[in-house]
Amino acid sequence: MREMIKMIVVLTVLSSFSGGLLAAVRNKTIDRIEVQQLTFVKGPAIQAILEGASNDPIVDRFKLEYEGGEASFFVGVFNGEPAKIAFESAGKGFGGEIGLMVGVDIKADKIIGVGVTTHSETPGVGSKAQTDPSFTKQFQDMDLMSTFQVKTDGGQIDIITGATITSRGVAIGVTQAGALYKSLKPQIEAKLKEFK
Amino acid sequence: MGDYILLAISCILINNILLAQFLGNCPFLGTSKKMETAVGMSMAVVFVLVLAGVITWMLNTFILQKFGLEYLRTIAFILVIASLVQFVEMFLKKSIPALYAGLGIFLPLITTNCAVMGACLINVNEEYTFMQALVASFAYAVGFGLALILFAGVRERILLARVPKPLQDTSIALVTAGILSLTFFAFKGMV
Amino acid sequence: MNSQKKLIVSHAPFLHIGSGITERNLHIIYAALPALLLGGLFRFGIPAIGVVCLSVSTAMLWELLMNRAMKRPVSVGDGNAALIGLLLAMLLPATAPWWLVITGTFVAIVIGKQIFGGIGGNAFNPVALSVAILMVSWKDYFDFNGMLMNYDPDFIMAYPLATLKNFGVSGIEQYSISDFLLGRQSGGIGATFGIGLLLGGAYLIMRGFIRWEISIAYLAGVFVTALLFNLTDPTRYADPFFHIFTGYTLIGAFFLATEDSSSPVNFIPMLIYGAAGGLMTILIRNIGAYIDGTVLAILVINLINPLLDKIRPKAMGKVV
Amino acid sequence: MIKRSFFGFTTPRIQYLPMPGQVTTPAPLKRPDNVTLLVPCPAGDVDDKLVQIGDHVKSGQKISLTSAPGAYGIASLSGTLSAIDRFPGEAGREYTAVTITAAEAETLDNAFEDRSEPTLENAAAFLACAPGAPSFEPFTEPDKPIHTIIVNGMDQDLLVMTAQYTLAFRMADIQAGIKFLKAVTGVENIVLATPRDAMHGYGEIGASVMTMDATYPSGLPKLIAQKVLEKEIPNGKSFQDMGVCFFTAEAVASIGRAFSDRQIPFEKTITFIDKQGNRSLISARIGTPIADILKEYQVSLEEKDRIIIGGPMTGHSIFSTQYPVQPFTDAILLQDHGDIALTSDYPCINCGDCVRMCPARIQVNLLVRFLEAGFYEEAAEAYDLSACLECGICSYVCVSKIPIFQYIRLAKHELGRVASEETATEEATDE
Amino acid sequence: MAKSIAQEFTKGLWEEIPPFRLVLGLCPVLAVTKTVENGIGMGLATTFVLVCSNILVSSLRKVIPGKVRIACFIIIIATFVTVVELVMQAFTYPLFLKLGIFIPLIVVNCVVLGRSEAFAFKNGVVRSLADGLGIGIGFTLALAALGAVRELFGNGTLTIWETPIQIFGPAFQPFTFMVEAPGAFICLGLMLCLMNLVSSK
Ligand SMILES: Cc1cc2nc3c(=O)[nH]c(=O)nc-3n(C[C@H](O)[C@H](O)[C@H](O)COP(=O)(O)O)c2cc1C
Ligand SMILES: Cc1cc2nc3c(=O)[nH]c(=O)nc-3n(C[C@H](O)[C@H](O)[C@H](O)COP(=O)(O)O)c2cc1C
Ligand SMILES: Cc1cc2nc3c(=O)[nH]c(=O)nc-3n(C[C@H](O)[C@H](O)[C@H](O)COP(=O)(O)O)c2cc1C
Ligand SMILES: Cc1cc2nc3c(=O)[nH]c(=O)nc-3n(C[C@H](O)[C@H](O)[C@H](O)CO)c2cc1C
Ligand code: SF4
Ligand code: SF4
Ligand code: SF4
Ligand code: SF4
Ligand code: FES
Repeated sequence: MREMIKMIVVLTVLSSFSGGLLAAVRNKTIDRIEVQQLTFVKGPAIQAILEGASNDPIVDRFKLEYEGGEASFFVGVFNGEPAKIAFESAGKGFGGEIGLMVGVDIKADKIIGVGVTTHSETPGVGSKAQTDPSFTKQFQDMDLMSTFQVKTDGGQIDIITGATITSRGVAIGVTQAGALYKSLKPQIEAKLKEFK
Repeated sequence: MGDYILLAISCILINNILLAQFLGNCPFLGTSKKMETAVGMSMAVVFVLVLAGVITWMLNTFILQKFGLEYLRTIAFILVIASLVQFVEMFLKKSIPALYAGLGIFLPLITTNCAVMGACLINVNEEYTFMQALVASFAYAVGFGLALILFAGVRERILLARVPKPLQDTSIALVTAGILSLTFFAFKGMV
Repeated sequence: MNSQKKLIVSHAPFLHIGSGITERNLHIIYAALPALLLGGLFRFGIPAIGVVCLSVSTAMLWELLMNRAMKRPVSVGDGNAALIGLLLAMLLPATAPWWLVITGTFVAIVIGKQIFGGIGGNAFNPVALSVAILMVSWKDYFDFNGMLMNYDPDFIMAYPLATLKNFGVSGIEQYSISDFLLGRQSGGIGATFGIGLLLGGAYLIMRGFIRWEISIAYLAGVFVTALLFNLTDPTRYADPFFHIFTGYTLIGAFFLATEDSSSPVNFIPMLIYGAAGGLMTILIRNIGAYIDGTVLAILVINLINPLLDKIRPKAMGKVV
Repeated sequence: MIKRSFFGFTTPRIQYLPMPGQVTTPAPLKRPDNVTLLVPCPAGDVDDKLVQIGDHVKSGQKISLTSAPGAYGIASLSGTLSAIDRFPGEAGREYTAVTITAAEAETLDNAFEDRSEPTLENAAAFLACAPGAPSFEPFTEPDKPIHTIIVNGMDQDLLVMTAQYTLAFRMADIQAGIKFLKAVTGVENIVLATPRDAMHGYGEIGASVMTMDATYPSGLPKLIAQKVLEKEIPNGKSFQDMGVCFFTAEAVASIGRAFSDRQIPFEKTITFIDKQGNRSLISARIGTPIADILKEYQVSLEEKDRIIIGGPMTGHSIFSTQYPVQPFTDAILLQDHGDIALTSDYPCINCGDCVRMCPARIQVNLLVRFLEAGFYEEAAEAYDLSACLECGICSYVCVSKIPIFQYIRLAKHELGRVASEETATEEATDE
Repeated sequence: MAKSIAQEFTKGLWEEIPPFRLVLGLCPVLAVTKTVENGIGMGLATTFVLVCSNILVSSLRKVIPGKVRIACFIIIIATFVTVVELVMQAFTYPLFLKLGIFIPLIVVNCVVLGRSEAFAFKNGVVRSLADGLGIGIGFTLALAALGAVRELFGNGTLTIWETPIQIFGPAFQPFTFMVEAPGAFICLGLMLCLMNLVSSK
C-alpha cells in the first residue's frame, strides 16, 4: 500500500513538473513560433508577392474573422500607401491540400501574384506549381473577383503538363480567395485605414 | 474506396515506412536475422500499429486539438503507446496465450519503436480523416512486415556467404537494406 | 604399411564432368559478342569501344584490388569480373563519361559482388544493381537522347522508350520492329541489336549455361503484361512487340535475369521469377516513374528469390 | 568418361557400361606370399588363447579372434600367422589385421564339411567373410522381421562389372544360393535386381526378377529397394525397418557354392581398371595385398597417382599398396595423377546443375552452403541431408568443383557421432 | 569498474559511440543526414535531451520506485523533447522543418531511454552528466560524419550552417544516390565496416 501511494505521488509530481515546465516554455515561445512559421513557411511567398514593399509584411499583419474561420492579411506598403495585401487560401490538389498565398492590389482588385506555400504534390510533376513561376504568373493582373478554371475545364489557365489536378486545385483556390476577398473587402479597407 | 486503395498501396510500397521514411530501423535490423522472428515482429507491429494509430488519432482530434494542447502531443502519444502496449500484453497473456507466446517478446520492443510513434505522428501531420488514418496505419504496418520479411529472406542467404570479416553482421545488413530500399524505387510513380 | 610412392588420398567422386567457372564465363562472353560487336561497336564507333575497354579493365582492376584487400586468392582469372564489366558496358550509353563507367564498375564489383563474399554470394545481380544506382543518380545519361548530338544515323535516333514515355503511342508510330531487330535504334551499347541478343540467348540456352525457364518466363511476362495494357487502352500503351525489342528487355531476359547466384533453380520458382520480372518491367515502363524498368524489375525479383526458394519439390523419403 | 555434351539444356544421363564381350572368366592371380585378413574387432580385444602368432592355418580355416560370434576371418592361404596388428579402417572403424605367411604346400581345411547343413547358425558362423560378404545379422532381430530378400545383380558403381559377370557366368551358383538362402532364412520372397540389358532367359531360378534402368545411380540399394517395395523409404528408416535385406549377386553365388561344395570359397572376383581405363576381371584370394595385383599387371605407380577401392563415384582412395583385397572389394581403380579431378575452393555459384541431377531431389545448392559453414543440424533439419543416397553425382557435375560429396559424408558422420555420444550420455545418466 | 568522470565522458566518443557500437537510434541517423547541418542539429537536440534527462533521472533515482521507472523515464524524456521542439520552432525553424518528425521521435530513441535505464538510474548526477554529454557528442559526431560523406558526394557541397559550400566546382554532376534513402543505408554500412577495420587493428 505504501509503495502504491509512493508510486502515485511520484508520478503525479513528475507529471505536474512536466506540465508546469512545458506550459512555461510554451508561453515564452508561442509568439516567436508564430513569427517563425510565418517567416519560413509563408514568408518566401509573401516576400515574392509583395516585393518592393517598404515595410515588413509579416510584422504588419492583421486578422479578420469570417464565417467559419479566421484569416491573416499581410500588408505591403508601397510609396507610403498600404496599397497591396497578401492573404492565404487553399485548394485541393493531387496529394492533399495546396496552401496558396494570393496578393491583390486593393484599388484595382487585380491579382499581383499567386504563390504556393505548402503542398504535398509529386516532386517534378505537381510540385512545379511551386517551383515553376510560369504557371502562377498566369494569374497576374487578372481580376480577382472572376472565376478561374483550367483550360481542360473550359477556362483560361494553362495546365502544368501531367498535373491537371494540381492546376485545377490552384485555380479553385484562387477563385475561393476571390470570394473571401469580396466578402471581407469592407473590413479590410477599414483595417487598412486604421493602419495608417 | 479507390482512394483508400491508392493510399494503402502508396503507404505499403512507395512511402514504405522503413525504406522510404526511415522509421523502425532498430527492430528492422534486430529481428531480421531469422525468418521466424521477422514474421513474429511483423505480426506484432500490425497489431499494435493499427490500435495505436486509431487511438492517437482520436486523442489528437477529440482532446488535444479541442483544448489547444497540441504542444503536448509528443508526451501524450508516447504515454498512450506505452500503456497500450502494456495493456495489449496483459490482455494477450490472459485471453489468447497462444498468440502471446508468439508475439510476447516482440511487444516490449515496440514501445520504443519509431515506426509506431512515427506513423501516429504522420497520421496527424497529414491531417488524415479517421478512415484514412485507419487505412494508413494498417498499410504502414503491412509495409513494415513486407520489408522485414523480404529482408529476412535475403539475410538468411547472406549469412552463409563468405562476407569479409569487418563487414559481417550489421554492416552487410545495412548495405543489403540499402539495396532493398533501392529496389522499392521500382514502385515510384505508380500511384 | 609403408609405401614407396606417395599416393593421393582424396574423396569420391573421382571423376568430374569437366565444366568450370572460367569456361562458363567465357561462353557467356562469347554469347554477348554478336550484340556487342555488330550492334554496339560497329554502330557507335570509337566512344563505345572506349567505354567497353574501360569498363572491362576497371572491373578487373577493382576485383584485383578487393582480392588483395581481403587477402583472398586472386579471382580475376575466372572471367567473372570481365563479364560483369562487359555486361555493364553493354547497358551504358556510348557517350558515358569515364567517371560514370568507373563508378559503375566500382559499384558492381565492390558493392554488388565482393563485399557479399565474391562470386556466388551476391543476392542481387551486380550489374543490375550498378545500373540502377547510376540511373537514379544520373538519369539523363539513361534516356540515351544525350547521344543524339554525337551521331547522325539514317534511322530515328530518339530513344524509343523515352519517346513512348513522353509522347505516348502516337509518338512511336515512326519506329519499326525490323529496325529494332537490326539494331537500328538508340540504347545501351550492347542492348540495341535484337537479332544478336536473340542469337546469344539461343546459344546460352542450347549450351545450358543459362536456365531457359527464366528467360522464356521473363519474355512471356513482358509480352502478356504489355498485351493486357495494350488491350485496355491502345492509345496509351504500346504493343508487346515494341516492349520486347526495345530498351533492355532482351539483354535483361538472357543476360541479367539469369545471373546464377541471384535466381532460383527449381522449375516453378523459375517460372514465377521470370514472369514477375516481366510484369514489373512493364509496370514500371507503363505506369512507373522510370523510362526503362528492366534493371529495377530484376532487383525486385532478386529480392523475392529467397522466398521463391521455399517452393521446392519434396525430397526423396521426406517425412512430413 | 561422360563429359559435358555440347547441348547442355538436357540433363546428362550417366550410363553403366556393359561388360566387354571378350570377358569370360576372371584371370586367376598367382598364389600370394602372404595375405592379410581384416577382422572387424579392435586389436586390444584379441584373445590369445584362441589365436597366437606362429599358429599354423589351412586354407578355408576359420580364425576366431574372440569368442564373440562375428569376430572371425577365413584363412585364404595355408601358412603361419606372422602378425596381428591394429588396423584403423574407414570412418573410424577398428579392425585387426591378421597376416598369414604362405607355407610351401596348400592344404584345405575341412571344418565346414561337418557344419554344412544350410542353417542360419552355420551360415552366420562360417560365411560372413565369403566373397560378397553376405550378412546374416538382419535375421537375428526378431522384432524387425525380414519379408523380402533382394539379390543385387546391379554393380554399385560405374565401370564395375563384378555383378554383371556373376549374373552372366555364375547363374548356377546363384540359383543354388537362392535355394539355400530360402532354407537358411525361411524367407520365400526373393527378388533378383538386374540391369535392363541383362534380361535374357534365366529359366526358373526361384526368385522374381526386377529389371533396373541402366542409368547411374539406379543400382544403389535404396533405389532398388524403393522399386521393389513400390514406395519411398522414409528418411531415417533402415532397410531392416522396412523388412528388406540385401545380398549381392556374388554373395548369393558364394552361399550356393559353399553349401554345394561343402567348402568356404575365398576367391574374390574383382574388376580391375588400369590407368588407361582398360577393364579386366581378376580372381584373387581375399587378403591379397593390392601390391601383388599391381606387380602381376606390371603397373608402375607414379608419385600422386591414386588407387581407389570401389568405383569412380563412390569408392575410397587408399594410401598404401599393402591394403588387402576384402570380401566386398568389387573393384580396384587406378587413376593417373594427370586425370585426377581437382576440387576447388570456390563457393557455390548457384548454377543449379546439381539440383537438376540429384536423384533424391535435394536442394544441393542450398545444402552445400550449410555444410560448408558447418551447420550440420540445420542441413539435416531443413535441407534433407538424410535423404541423400550418396551417389556422388552432385560433386561430379558441380561447376565450382566443390567436394560436396565429401561434405555430405563428413556431415553424416559427424551427426552420427554426436547422436551416439548423446545416447551414450543418456544411458550413463539413466544408470 | 570504477571509471573516472573523464572516462565516462570519453567512452561515448569511441568505445561506445552510437550508432556504430550500440546499434541503436538508427532512424534519425539514416533519415536526417542529408547534410552536415542536419546531422549536427539532430545530434545537438538529442544531446540536450540526453543530458537533461540523465541529470533528472539520476537525481531522482532514490525517489523513483522501480516498478514505474520506465513510465517516469518516458515522462521525463518526453518533457525535454517537447522543450527542444518548442525551442527549435522558436529559434531555428528551418532546421526544425528539415528534421521533421524526427525531433519528436527522440522520445523513442533507444539511446536516450537506454542511458536512463542502464546508466543514470544507477549512477550519481555528475557521472550521469558526463555520460550523457559523451554519448550525445559521440552521436553528434557520427551524424555529422555521415552527413558530410553523403552531402559531399551526393550534392558536391558541405553545409555547416545554412549556406552550402561548394567543394567540387560547378562542373560536378552529383552522385545523388548518396542523399537518397538507399545511399544512407549503404553509406552507414560501409562506415561501420571502416570502423570495425580501424578498431580491429
Ligand atoms: C536544438 C538546437 C540545435 C541547434 N543547432 C545549431 C546549429 O546546428 N548550428 C548553430 O550554429 N547553432 C545551433 N543552435 C544554437 C541556436 O540556434 C542559437 O542560439 C540561435 O541560432 C541564436 O538565435 P538567432 O540566430 O536566431 O538570433 C542550436 C540550438 C538548439 C537548441
Ligand atoms: C577519392 C576521390 C574521389 C573524387 N571524387 C570526385 C568526384 O566525385 N567528383 C569530382 O568532380 N572530382 C572528384 N575527385 C577528383 C578531384 O576532386 C579533381 O581535382 C576535381 O574533380 C577536378 O576535376 P575536373 O576539373 O575534371 O572537374 C575525386 C578524387 C578522389 C581522390
Ligand atoms: C573517382 C572519381 C569519381 C568521379 N565522380 C564524378 C561524378 O560522380 N560526377 C561528376 O560529375 N564528376 C565526377 N568525377 C569528376 C571528374 O574528375 C570531372 O569533374 C568531370 O570529368 C568533369 O567533366 P564534365 O564537365 O564533362 O562533366 C569523378 C572523378 C573521379 C576521379
Ligand atoms: C546468362 C548469364 C548472365 C550472367 N550475368 C551476370 C551478371 O549480370 N552479373 C554477374 O555478376 N554475373 C553474371 N553471370 C555470371 C554468373 O552469375 C556466374 O557468376 C557465372 O556463371 C560463374 O561462372 C551471368 C551468367 C549467365 C549464365
Ligand atoms: S529497443 Fe527498440 S527502438 Fe530501441 S534500439 Fe532496440 S529495437 Fe530500436
Ligand atoms: S569419406 Fe567421410 S565417412 Fe568416409 S572416412 Fe572420410 S570422412 Fe569418414
Ligand atoms: S550424393 Fe549428391 S546428387 Fe547424390 S543423392 Fe546425395 S545430394 Fe543428391
Ligand atoms: S553444381 Fe556446384 S556450383 Fe552449381 S549449384 Fe550445385 S553446388 Fe552450386
Ligand atoms: S531509431 Fe530505433 S527504430 Fe527508429
